[in-house]
Amino acid sequence: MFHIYCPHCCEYREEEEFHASGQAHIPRPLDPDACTDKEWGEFMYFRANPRGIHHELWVHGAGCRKYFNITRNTHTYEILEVYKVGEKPSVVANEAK
Amino acid sequence: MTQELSKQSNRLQDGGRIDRSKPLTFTYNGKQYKGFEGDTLASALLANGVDIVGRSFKYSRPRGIVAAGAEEPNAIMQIGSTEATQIPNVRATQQSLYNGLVASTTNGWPNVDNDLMSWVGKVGGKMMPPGFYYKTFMYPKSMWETYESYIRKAAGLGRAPKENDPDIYDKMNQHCDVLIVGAGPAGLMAALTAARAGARVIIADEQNEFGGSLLSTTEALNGKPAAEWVAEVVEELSGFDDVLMLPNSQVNGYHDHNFLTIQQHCTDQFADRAPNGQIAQRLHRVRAKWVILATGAHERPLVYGNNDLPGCMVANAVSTYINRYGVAPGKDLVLMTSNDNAYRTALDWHDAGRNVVAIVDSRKNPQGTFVEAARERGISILVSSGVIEAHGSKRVTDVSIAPLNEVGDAIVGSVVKMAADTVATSGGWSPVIHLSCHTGARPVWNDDIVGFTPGVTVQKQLTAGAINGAFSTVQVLDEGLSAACDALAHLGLSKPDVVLPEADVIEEGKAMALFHIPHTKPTSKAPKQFVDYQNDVTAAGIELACREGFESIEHVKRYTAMGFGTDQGKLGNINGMAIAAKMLKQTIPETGTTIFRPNYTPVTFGAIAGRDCGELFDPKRYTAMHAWHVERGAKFEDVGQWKRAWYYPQGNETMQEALDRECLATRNSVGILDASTLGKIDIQGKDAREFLGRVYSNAWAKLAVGKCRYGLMCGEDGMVFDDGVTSCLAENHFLMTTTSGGAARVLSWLEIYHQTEWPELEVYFNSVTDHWSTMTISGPNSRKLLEKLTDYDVSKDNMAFMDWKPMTVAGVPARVFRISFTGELSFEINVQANYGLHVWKELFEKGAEFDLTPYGTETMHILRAEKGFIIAGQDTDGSVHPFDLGMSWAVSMQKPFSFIGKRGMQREDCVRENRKQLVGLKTLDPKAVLPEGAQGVLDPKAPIPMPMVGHVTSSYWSANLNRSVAMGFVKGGLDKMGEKVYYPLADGRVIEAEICSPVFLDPKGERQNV
Amino acid sequence: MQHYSGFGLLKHSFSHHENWQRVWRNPTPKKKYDVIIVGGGGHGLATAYYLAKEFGVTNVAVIEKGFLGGGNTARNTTIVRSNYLWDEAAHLYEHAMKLWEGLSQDLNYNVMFSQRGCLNLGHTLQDMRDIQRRVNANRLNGIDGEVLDAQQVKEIVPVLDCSDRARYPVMGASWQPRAGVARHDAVAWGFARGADTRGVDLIQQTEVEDLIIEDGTVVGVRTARYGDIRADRVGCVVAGNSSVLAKMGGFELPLESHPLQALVSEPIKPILDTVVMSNQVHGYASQSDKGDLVIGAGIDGYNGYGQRGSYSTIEHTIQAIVEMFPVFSRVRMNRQWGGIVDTCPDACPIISETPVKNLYFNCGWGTGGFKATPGSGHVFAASLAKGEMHPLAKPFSMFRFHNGALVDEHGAAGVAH
Amino acid sequence: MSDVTVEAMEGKVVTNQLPTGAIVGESPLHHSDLASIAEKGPQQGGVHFHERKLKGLLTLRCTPSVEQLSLIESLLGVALPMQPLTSVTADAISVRWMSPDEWLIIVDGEQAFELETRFQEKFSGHYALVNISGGTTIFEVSGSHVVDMLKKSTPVDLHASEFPVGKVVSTVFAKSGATICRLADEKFELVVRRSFADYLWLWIQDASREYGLVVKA
Repeated sequence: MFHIYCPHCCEYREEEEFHASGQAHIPRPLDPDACTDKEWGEFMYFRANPRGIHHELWVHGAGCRKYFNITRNTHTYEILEVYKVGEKPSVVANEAK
Repeated sequence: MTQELSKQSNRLQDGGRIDRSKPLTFTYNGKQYKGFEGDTLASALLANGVDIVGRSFKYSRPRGIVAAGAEEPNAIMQIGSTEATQIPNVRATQQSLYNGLVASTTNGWPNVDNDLMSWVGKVGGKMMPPGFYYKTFMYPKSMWETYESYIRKAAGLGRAPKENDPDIYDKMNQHCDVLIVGAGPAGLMAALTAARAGARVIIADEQNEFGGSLLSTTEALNGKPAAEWVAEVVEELSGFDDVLMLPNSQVNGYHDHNFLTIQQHCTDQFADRAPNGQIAQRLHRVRAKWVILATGAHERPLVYGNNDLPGCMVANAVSTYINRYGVAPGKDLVLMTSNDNAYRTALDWHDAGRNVVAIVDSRKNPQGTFVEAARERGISILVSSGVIEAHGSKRVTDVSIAPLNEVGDAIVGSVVKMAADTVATSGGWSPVIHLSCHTGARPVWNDDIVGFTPGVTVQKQLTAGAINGAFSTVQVLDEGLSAACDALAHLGLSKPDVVLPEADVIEEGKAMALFHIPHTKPTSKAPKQFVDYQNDVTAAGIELACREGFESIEHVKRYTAMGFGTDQGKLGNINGMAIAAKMLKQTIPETGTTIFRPNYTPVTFGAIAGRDCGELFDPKRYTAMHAWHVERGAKFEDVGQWKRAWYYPQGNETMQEALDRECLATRNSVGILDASTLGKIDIQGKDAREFLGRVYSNAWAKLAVGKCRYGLMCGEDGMVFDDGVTSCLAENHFLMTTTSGGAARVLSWLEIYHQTEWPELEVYFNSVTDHWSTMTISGPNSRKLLEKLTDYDVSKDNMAFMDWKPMTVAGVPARVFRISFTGELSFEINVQANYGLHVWKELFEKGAEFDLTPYGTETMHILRAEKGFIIAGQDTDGSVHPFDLGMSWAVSMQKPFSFIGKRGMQREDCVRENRKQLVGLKTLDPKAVLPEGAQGVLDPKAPIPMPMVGHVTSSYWSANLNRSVAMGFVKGGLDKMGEKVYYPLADGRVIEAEICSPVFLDPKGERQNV
Repeated sequence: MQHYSGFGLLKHSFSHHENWQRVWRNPTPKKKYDVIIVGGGGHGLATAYYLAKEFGVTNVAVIEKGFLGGGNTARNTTIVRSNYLWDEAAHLYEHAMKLWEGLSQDLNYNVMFSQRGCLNLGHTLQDMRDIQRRVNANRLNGIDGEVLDAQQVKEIVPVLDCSDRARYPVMGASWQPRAGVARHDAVAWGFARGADTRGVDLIQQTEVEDLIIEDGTVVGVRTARYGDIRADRVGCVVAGNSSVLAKMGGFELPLESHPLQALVSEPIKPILDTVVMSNQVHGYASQSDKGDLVIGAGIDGYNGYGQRGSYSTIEHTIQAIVEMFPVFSRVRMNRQWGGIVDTCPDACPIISETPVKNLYFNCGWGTGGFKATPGSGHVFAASLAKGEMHPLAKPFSMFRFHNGALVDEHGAAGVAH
Repeated sequence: MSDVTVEAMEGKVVTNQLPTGAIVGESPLHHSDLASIAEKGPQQGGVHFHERKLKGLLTLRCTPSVEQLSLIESLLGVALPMQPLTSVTADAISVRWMSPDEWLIIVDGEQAFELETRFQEKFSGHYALVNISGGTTIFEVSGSHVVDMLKKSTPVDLHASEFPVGKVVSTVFAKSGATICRLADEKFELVVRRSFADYLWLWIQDASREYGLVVKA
């Protein structure tokens, strides 16, 4: 049961107030019509799904209804950082490969 | 009182924390017994000399009480005085005794003392090594179900009640600075420290009173009995507003980010049914800034032959029964130990005036305070020895003792037999690390204490006392203090004034690592040496598992079922690992680790469900007119959480008769539908129109103020997921409607795109679903009816189809939309919901002359199906795009912005030939109504598997058309007008239908356009 | 292979069970294999078994980072059924079902497959439409099933609350009599024993750290414990780690790994003789031969490799169970645990070639993999043996997420797995 | 006249939604007849319940500039609470922070249209003011056990140190939601949605049972 700091309400709240909305930072292609089927499929379905540090989009559904990003370790479930939409994470995984 | 005592043959004359002035009567296996307030069921049974409390599940061996707490594997009882209040599998050691308690054993026929199955166990047991069931019952194949029914009957402990639970359970959300688990010396010390510092503290303990080991110790604190110190601390703690003390409360789960669950027994420790209005159990859901685990340790029994005979117990449990409950569970004790600590049991036994036959110590040269005390009392100590076997049939009568080598793995001399009725053993202590494992931390093996201690964790968790392998009272108290100080430092609170109480200084000699006592015969041939009592797992079984190649400890556990009982291997797991390690010639940590999952002890389902059951299982959402529907006798349909009127039967009408009447009345005069559940979203901002164009598949750029338009909403994959009418209230102001079930999803959909993709668009979305009551009047007389309630000109000229107008209806300001889901002349009247019922009633007042007929969702479905209008969710399933629905008119590929769904619906598979397409289906027999969900085929004579072309999505009897109407998917259906599809039904009938336009009525739309 | 039977047990009891053979060897890997299977769970072991038994490919290694059958095979709620909606899925699961029906005898290992039937309850009109649609499709696809009304459901499961008292009263159900449950560990062990006997090397406690790829073709795997092991073909069957392995291959998969939790009650006397599942009330239950009520529900919404989820999911699940079975209110929950399920956007698996030549993936079974174990292993073995996807596997290519040919099981039927 | 519609430069429509004359609105708990429970029911208990019905509730959405802020203050008569989770309560109006660009405004029922009109006339720039009076009601709960009742219902920390008077949170309430504002040590305001009101009322009755529930007219 996560305890999540909402960057808009500026306090910790219980997980029940939030809803996970998948991987963060997947922008919609600016010109969808120029995408191949493969590119469009990758935008819609293909995900990093890492074991370890992951950036996720969450929404404070029962609270302020704002979307925001969480950097979380998907193995230990530690939340390493919370930041607003449009901001960049400061904690990122070491890309070995 | 003496009479009460005389019946309790094992009850001591004095001592213990029971109240001898409060005798209690209870029933066990149909017989009445007496105990005292302060007893557990287990201590009362022992006091009464009850030896056998169960039969083992595989071998039906008689079993007695082994322990005194949560680790007890055998004394698993069925409790309950009435059918509805039965509780299966209650551990007698954790059940407080109360007057009228009714308990019975869960296995044994005809009774637990004389179980016929034990003969099966004795004879057949040899054929039942671990995993035997994987090796047999396979032939003949058809017999497995028969074998299985016997296996099932033999398994299982207690039984569920047959009647519904009369009790209620609830939950409370708690927050604290420090949650302290365990109110023994470490926990109490920590709580006192934290409380004095002003922290918000919760301290919970599974026992009925705080104190833990101090309640059954003979040690002194500050020169007084330890229990006095406990009482002082409890008294002081209860004076703090911000300290919550929870006795009778098990902390059962430790979840991420310091979320823990505590099951508090509120009344079920003193009644099987909560007194009227009271809560039986309460589940506390705790979010703690810091957690201090002061959970103590469980003593490990030693493994030897027939160690499951009643009378074989864990040493410390014997002490607890003597010191806390005033019960000596036997007369002649043999104590086997690998450490000094357990000597206390012999001392307690001796001091209770009972006979200590011998202390059998596996070590060569035991020395220490307790050893000396035993010597002083003249107790015989046999060193370098072990009890290799207990003898007896229903209770221990004798024990065999043999000299052991230095490491305790071989017998090095001759066996002697001694008479004894009780064997207490101790192989040392296993820290209670269960909670620390729940969030994934791997325990660490500690050679010094011969046990696992908590591993590294990411949780804000501290540990204190025996859980860390600190066993002396001095050390334990000190750890409690320092854990609290650590927590306070993290919390930014300063350390208060606290002084540790003075404890006895005890010298203890080094313990020996000992688990499994060798026998003169090899383990496979020796009398059964039990490791996990509840699951009948023996040392021989573990060895066999290893021999067969199950080398990971997880495999061993799964193959033998070790640790899978209701005690979760609290006593046996370490012994089992040690036996496996020895077999595999590796160390215990190399063999693996032991992981525990929630719950620490089993938790009542009712308590986990809390009040979210029955009436409160899920919210029922009502419209403002709900009470009217109820009064009118409506049947209701669940749509999401909404209760929607489904149809309104009159008198003895069947459902179909009611529907026919509602349908005809609407098409012939006027009907009314409560459409308030439709999702409604107020959209404002200069970019509102642009936004609509992006989320709907059709065009919105030119929708004029005062106009309404239908739109389809698709996912990025191009598949339709919702639809509705959106109206232009003003240039920068729109009202969107959604399906009743899709409202929340659509609002989230708009928000996520606005907040993450297009934050530059100036637009706000606000839900107004609940704000507006929506009532649709539909039918040729709907205008006449409306005219009776408004002065506004609602003629065709002033208010055309797909217009909306503000007006006053029945004295209430309204927004009226001339839109139609029935194909009839329709007006959708929206008023502020506090006035919804008023307007609804006024409509009926004025509607009487038109025979205004309320209709429900079912009639709505029929009327729209006659017109071929889809219902998102019924005629769509997430795999169809607008073209599949024949709704290309609702897609504008020319829009400048690539709307959501456009790219998706152009993928290779979405533009291929022969996709399933929605068409009308006209049965050849007009009376035949296709079942919804029927699957169509082109050749009904084809062999199974039969190629299918699509299913029926909507199908009804149309009273208006006097025939059935249906819609469904057919592969390539839009190009197959007039062709036949066959629907082979489960009952053998085949219904033949012709593919047609889904618009069965008024294809030109003249009725709605008048 | 030592034959298992009741007679054998009797015989071995005279020698105190000292002479049972090992169920599998503990071999050191060779330098090269024809096929390496990464992942020693049920699906991987079944693949190895069928490769050896049906397709004559015995130079095979199964490389497992932990112990055999220790992943989702050890953590699932053991439901076996084949009543899927779409033809592609129905045929695949029915293929598995047919293999289940003779599996104990085929393996000479009792996997305790108990065909006690499965009810999927309907609580709303739309539920009932979906049930009709699915059962009709099943019937025409040759899969057993019928639609029951509430009264018939009550007769099969007397302890189920079918009254109007319920928040979402039971309106009916689909009923697949051939569905049931099996003993999960035994499935892995039975396949392992069968594969080992036929020469397959089962390499435990060996983690694959990388895939060795040369010129776009996989040629082996790199392990910490044994270094490089080469192979002509590599099949990855690593539920809960698929994306991690795919990353080694340099590509992404359309997967998200979620925690899926399950729980058991304490053992009680037989009370529930079938599998009961409800999507609307959201929970399912069956009773194991040992007497535990085996209970589960949906996944947690976030990605997680921690083998645990959120307590609120457990609460909702128990609420659903108590709502459906009020007499279970006083039964107690013994243990909860979590698995890692790789979920696909269309709730169907991926059995597929990949962008890397000779590298194959079998993954994305989501919450429903156990029931497919023999079928999945069989079609994957056929594909690996021939280097060409088995016809039943073809619709489950990972590339369907490019062209849009999804097999949308949850979109259509919304059946809990 | 009630048909008044104001359409301003901003291209938005504002309509008076209240009838004139004798038509009485029916709050979401109208059917529960709280008045007679208040009269005939228990007068002593640890939790007190009162439906503050038929108020004017509006959602204000905007990201105000400094100028807009002062304009809003002049329109509302109170300054907009800009700090997260804060509120302003005055005699005629109270304002609850809901999100960085959202506030809940509570006024007397008949004031809503007036306020909407004022905004429509005076305010410029991107904003939305949405009347949600019909879709919302207010429960006022108080008493010596009110915190215990709330602890059964919502996961937020209600301890005075974390949840002082004036704080406002939108959160989970049982299986629905509520906007909770602490009005006094033992008094809270719950703003809830109409369609969930009956469920929440049932829930509160149940959660209060052990403490005794007093309904206030």
